[in-house]
Amino acid sequence: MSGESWQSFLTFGFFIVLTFVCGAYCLLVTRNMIRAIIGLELLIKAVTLLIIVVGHVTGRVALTQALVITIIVIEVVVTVIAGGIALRVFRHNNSLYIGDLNKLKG
Amino acid sequence: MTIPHISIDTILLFTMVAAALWTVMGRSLLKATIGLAITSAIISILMFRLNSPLAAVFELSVCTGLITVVFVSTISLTKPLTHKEIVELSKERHKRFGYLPIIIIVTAIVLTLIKIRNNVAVAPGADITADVRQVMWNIRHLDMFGQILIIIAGALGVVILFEERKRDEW
Amino acid sequence: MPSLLILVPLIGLVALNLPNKDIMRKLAFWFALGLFITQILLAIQHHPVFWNYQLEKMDSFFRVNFSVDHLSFIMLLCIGIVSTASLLVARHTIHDEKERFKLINLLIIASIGMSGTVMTSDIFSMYIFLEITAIASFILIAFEKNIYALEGAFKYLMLSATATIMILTSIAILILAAGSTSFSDISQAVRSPGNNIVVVAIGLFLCGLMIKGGVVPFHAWVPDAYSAAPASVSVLLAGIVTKVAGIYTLIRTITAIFGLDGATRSALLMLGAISILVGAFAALGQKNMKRMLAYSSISQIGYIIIGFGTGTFLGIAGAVFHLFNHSMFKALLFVNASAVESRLGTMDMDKMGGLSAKMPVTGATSVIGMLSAAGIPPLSGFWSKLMIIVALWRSGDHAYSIIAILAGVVTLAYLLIMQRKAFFGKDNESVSEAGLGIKTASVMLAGVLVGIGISFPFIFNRFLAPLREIIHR
Amino acid sequence: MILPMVLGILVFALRRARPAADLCAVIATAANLAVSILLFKGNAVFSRAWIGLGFEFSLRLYNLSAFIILAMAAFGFLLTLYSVVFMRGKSGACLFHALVLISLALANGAVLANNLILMLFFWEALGITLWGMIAVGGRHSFRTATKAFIILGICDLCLMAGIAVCGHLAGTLTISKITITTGGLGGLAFIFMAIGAISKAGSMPFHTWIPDAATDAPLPFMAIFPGALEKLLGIYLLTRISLDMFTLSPDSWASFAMMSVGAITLVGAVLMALVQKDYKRLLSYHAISQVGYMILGIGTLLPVGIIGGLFHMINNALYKSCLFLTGGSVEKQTGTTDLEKLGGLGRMMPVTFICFIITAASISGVPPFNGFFSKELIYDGALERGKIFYFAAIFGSFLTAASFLKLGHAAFLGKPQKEDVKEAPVAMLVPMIIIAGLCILFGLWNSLPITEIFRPILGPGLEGHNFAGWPANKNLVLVTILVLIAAVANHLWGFKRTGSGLKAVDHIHYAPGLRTVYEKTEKGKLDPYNLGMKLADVFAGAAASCDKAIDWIYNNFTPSAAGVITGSIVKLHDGNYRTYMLWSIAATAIIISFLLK
Repeated sequence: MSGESWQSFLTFGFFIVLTFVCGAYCLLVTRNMIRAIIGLELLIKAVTLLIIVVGHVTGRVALTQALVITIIVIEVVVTVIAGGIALRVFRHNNSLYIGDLNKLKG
Repeated sequence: MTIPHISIDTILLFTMVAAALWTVMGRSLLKATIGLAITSAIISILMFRLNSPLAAVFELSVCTGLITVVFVSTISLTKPLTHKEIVELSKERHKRFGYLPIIIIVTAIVLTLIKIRNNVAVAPGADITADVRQVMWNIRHLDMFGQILIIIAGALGVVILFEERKRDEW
Repeated sequence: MPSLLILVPLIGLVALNLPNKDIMRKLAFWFALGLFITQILLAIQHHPVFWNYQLEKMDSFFRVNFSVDHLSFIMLLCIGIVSTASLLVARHTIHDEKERFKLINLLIIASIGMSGTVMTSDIFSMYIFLEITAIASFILIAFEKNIYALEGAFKYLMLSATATIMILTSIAILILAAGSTSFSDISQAVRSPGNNIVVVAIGLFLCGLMIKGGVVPFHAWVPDAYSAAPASVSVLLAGIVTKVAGIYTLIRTITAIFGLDGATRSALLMLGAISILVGAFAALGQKNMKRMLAYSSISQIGYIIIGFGTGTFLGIAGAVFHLFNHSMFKALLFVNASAVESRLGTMDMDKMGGLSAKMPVTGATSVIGMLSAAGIPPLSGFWSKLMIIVALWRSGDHAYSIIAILAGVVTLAYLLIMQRKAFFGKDNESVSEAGLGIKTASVMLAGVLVGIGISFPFIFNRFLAPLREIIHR
Repeated sequence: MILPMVLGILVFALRRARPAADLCAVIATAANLAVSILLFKGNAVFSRAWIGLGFEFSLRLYNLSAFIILAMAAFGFLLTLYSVVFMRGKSGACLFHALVLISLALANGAVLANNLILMLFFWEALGITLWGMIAVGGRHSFRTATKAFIILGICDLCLMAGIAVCGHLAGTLTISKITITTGGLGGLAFIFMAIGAISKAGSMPFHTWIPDAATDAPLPFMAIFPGALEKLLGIYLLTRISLDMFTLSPDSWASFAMMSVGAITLVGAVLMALVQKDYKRLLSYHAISQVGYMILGIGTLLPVGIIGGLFHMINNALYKSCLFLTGGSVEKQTGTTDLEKLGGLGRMMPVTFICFIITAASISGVPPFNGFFSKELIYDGALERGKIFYFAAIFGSFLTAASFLKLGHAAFLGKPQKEDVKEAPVAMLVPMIIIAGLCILFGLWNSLPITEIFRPILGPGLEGHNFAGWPANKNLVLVTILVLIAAVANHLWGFKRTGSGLKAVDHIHYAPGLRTVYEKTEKGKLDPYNLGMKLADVFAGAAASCDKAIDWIYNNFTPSAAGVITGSIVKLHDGNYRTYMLWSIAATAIIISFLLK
């Protein structure tokens, strides 16, 4: 791989890792279900960007675009279902507090 | 890693991380959603710059548009917090999320120290200049079937999860 | 023509959801049953005409690199049997026809997802099919919409999404290294040593799969999801979903792509041993029948991983065979659990007792399932455990083989506890035998266990010996 | 060749209809007996490649295994006949018969197997049927069954480990091809396999489940399993490993170890037996004690000892099962086996009483019954190896006689505690009579089993020796008879003192400190004896506390240790997905860094 594209990959990778850290921290620390889902979204976005970058530096833009489109579709469905579950939980508990979600344990 | 060069890309990326940070640390859920939308928009600009216009359009329309709508509607369906609660929560939140910027800075420093050798050799591919639609329809049409299935599953999920039952269960 | 296994259910699924729903609702069960049984038959026969023939038209349109080998056959068989069992249970546990229709739809989607996973030879397609299965599973777990179901589904969703992100990151790096997503291309690119970023990718990929498969310490969602899901869904989940989504994919990707080098090998052995022990001991302390079975699942998955970790033919064949057996007996035990649940309305084992007198079929089959799980000869579970232990011993991992043997005692202990609390002991009045469908399912699975146990040499030669090819590729 | 029959038995066994099952059980065992008679004296090897992993499905029939199979078939038949009557009307009878048949089939398999893995397979499966049979007994028996299963399971694990080491050393798992010396790893393998064998036979310290099972399990179980089948199997395996698989010399540590285990078992268990107040429990301790003789005999590794051990094995199976059967008859007719509530049954159950007398005389080694001859052979062997073993054996014999005098006295003589007790049904008497008859037959005509069966096992090298007939060493006989007379005297003395047959030997148990001093002064002559008895009391106490300690390990320690581990693992799962996610991410980080190394 040429040094230039490797350099650009590293630049993007640097920031993508930072975004990963943001999302993971959000997932681990938050106490609100919706915010947890938002954290998940951030992670997925970082991954999509990573795939596009990889496509760019390897010259396989068409392939990665196709993949990313599929990923986005899947991501939307997952998000909708997660949102639906959150909504249902809210109906039951009247809160989105994650601490309430530990009835199954042991 | 070496310290990245300053360019439009770098600025955009920096804004992206800032937006992500704001998303996570934002006080209310609505602000977080807006932050997510901004992050998403920046990512789609980056995709344009990386010669991936179709993915960028998709990202812009679906993620910035559709998902934001989903979140906003979910949030509006759940009970809004009172002002007092928000104030109390935000105090606590500062404690919990205050560490995030520090962690990010530390990660950044660690990353600049790591050296990754460039010994990834990519075999020259045939589809470098191929068109996206061609790739999607000719090579990756299995993915299209997958998408159809996932959308059906999602539709069923929406029907099941959002449907109100007559008798209220515990 | 293997693509028909994806295409026909898909078309059927669309047709079922067309207007004029009343007829379709009645038809759905039989359609699904037909599909699953066809799949079983095709997988047993593995007739070359079906599997190798390329339809002229389809060839150009459906140029998917499905590659079906003997490992896929075993998994397809497994998927067919467990889906059938799950379908039969669903017929008798969900009484609202509308609800059942939706559940059957999702069952079909999940089984398409799984069939696709085991047939594909493209890493991204594998991801998509995994995701299809996973999404169908989220909805299925949350199906009853009570708070436990939602909690279980949410935990599964969160951990599964984490796994997804790991897998996608890994795929991105693999594309960087190989420029393609097919197994063969990646396998060529990956095997040059000294490439740290690729090693990271491999690690991420394997860990993602282990989350989906429920290997300790990635396992914690498993008991919650299994115990919260409705009866038929827990049969499907425990029986096959995690096995295909986590373990099959692990075996496939390692044998076809990453290769089993020393570090991976010792990591697998270690994780397998931890899984065996943690799962078995945690199962010992459970009061809820389904949770106990779920932890038992984790422990059995440990056996599969540890057997696979040996890297020898005997170990891998034992692992695959145990995977199959485990699907069967765990599905059987969950079918019986659902029979009990449908009659008693509880899974708390302290409230059960004396059920084998009132539910003779359930009691007898669960004894068979239990003995098979504990590895008692001549049931099928014995053979696979034996193969794994012998393989461990031969490959020089004596300590692991001793762990595997000793954990067998714990396995027997918790299963005996379950058996005694639920099926023996004091009488429980006013309980009747479970419905016909559930009985059929449990008798079918018990028959498989006994039959395979007795005809083991035949099974070995016919189904397991050809697995040599996946190692020496 | 024998396999179809095994399968046939299995099929029979699974039939559930009640009256039919009884019939089936009898027919199946009769068929088994017939086939094994036909096969007796046969010599065949049946072998087939098996699952392509280097294992062979091979069965081997030769004189020892053929004999064992014949013996098992005979016992199976007689005891099934007995248990059909005994179990009539009890819950779980069908299941019990089915399990007996399956066990019989499995035991056949274990004896015939010529491949260690195959043998292990049958061996382990026997554990399950054993568990099932004890569990049939009722509420309490579940615990006992589990205990038995755990003990045997652990011993089977030892056996498995031994087999693994054997296979490693010998490079083959075919029994007839293995020859290993007992150095280093070989010694380890020998210890493991011997543990597996003697635990099956019920030797100390793996015995604790047997007395418990005696009170909880159905009685025919006791007659079949600890009484006959398990002894046959365990001693068979012990013979196989010490004669065929391992090359042992009479001076080796292995021999010494086996003899020590045998001596300790026979004395320890008989001391425990002496103080029992329950018919079945008493017998069960004797079942353990007699194993000691066999292990002692085989452990000498001298031809005379081995033949004595094997002969004792079959004799023990005969009289011990018959004794259990008399116990069963008593239980069936009176409803209790507590010796304090029994008495004077001799008049009301004459046949049972006679059978009891014959078998009790056998077990105590009274000439001319079979037990006498086998014990003499063992004494001979033991004396040659060391005086201490001989004394232990003689001492055991003394205590055995004493305890049987007590038992017979308490149960069959004395004042009747219950009126109108009838003799047991014919179907229960027939097996007892046959077995008692065999006891006499094997005693009077002992050349039949010895020359026909046991000598060929040892093969050539025994020319000029004829172990049949009256023992050669007349001094030994004299000592034995003296000991027996001493036992009778002891009993009479005790009876006079306490006035009760049951308490006739209590002085051994209760030998108290104060009275000892008193007796010392009054009866100076009996002083050494009393001291000996006191010592015996200490030993008995030690044996009892040892027993309790082992019990505690099985009953309390293991579960509580497991409980702690389980509890902490369960506590770790706190139900919060963030914890779980943290585990996952941390584990991923660890694994990746491990892979990067």
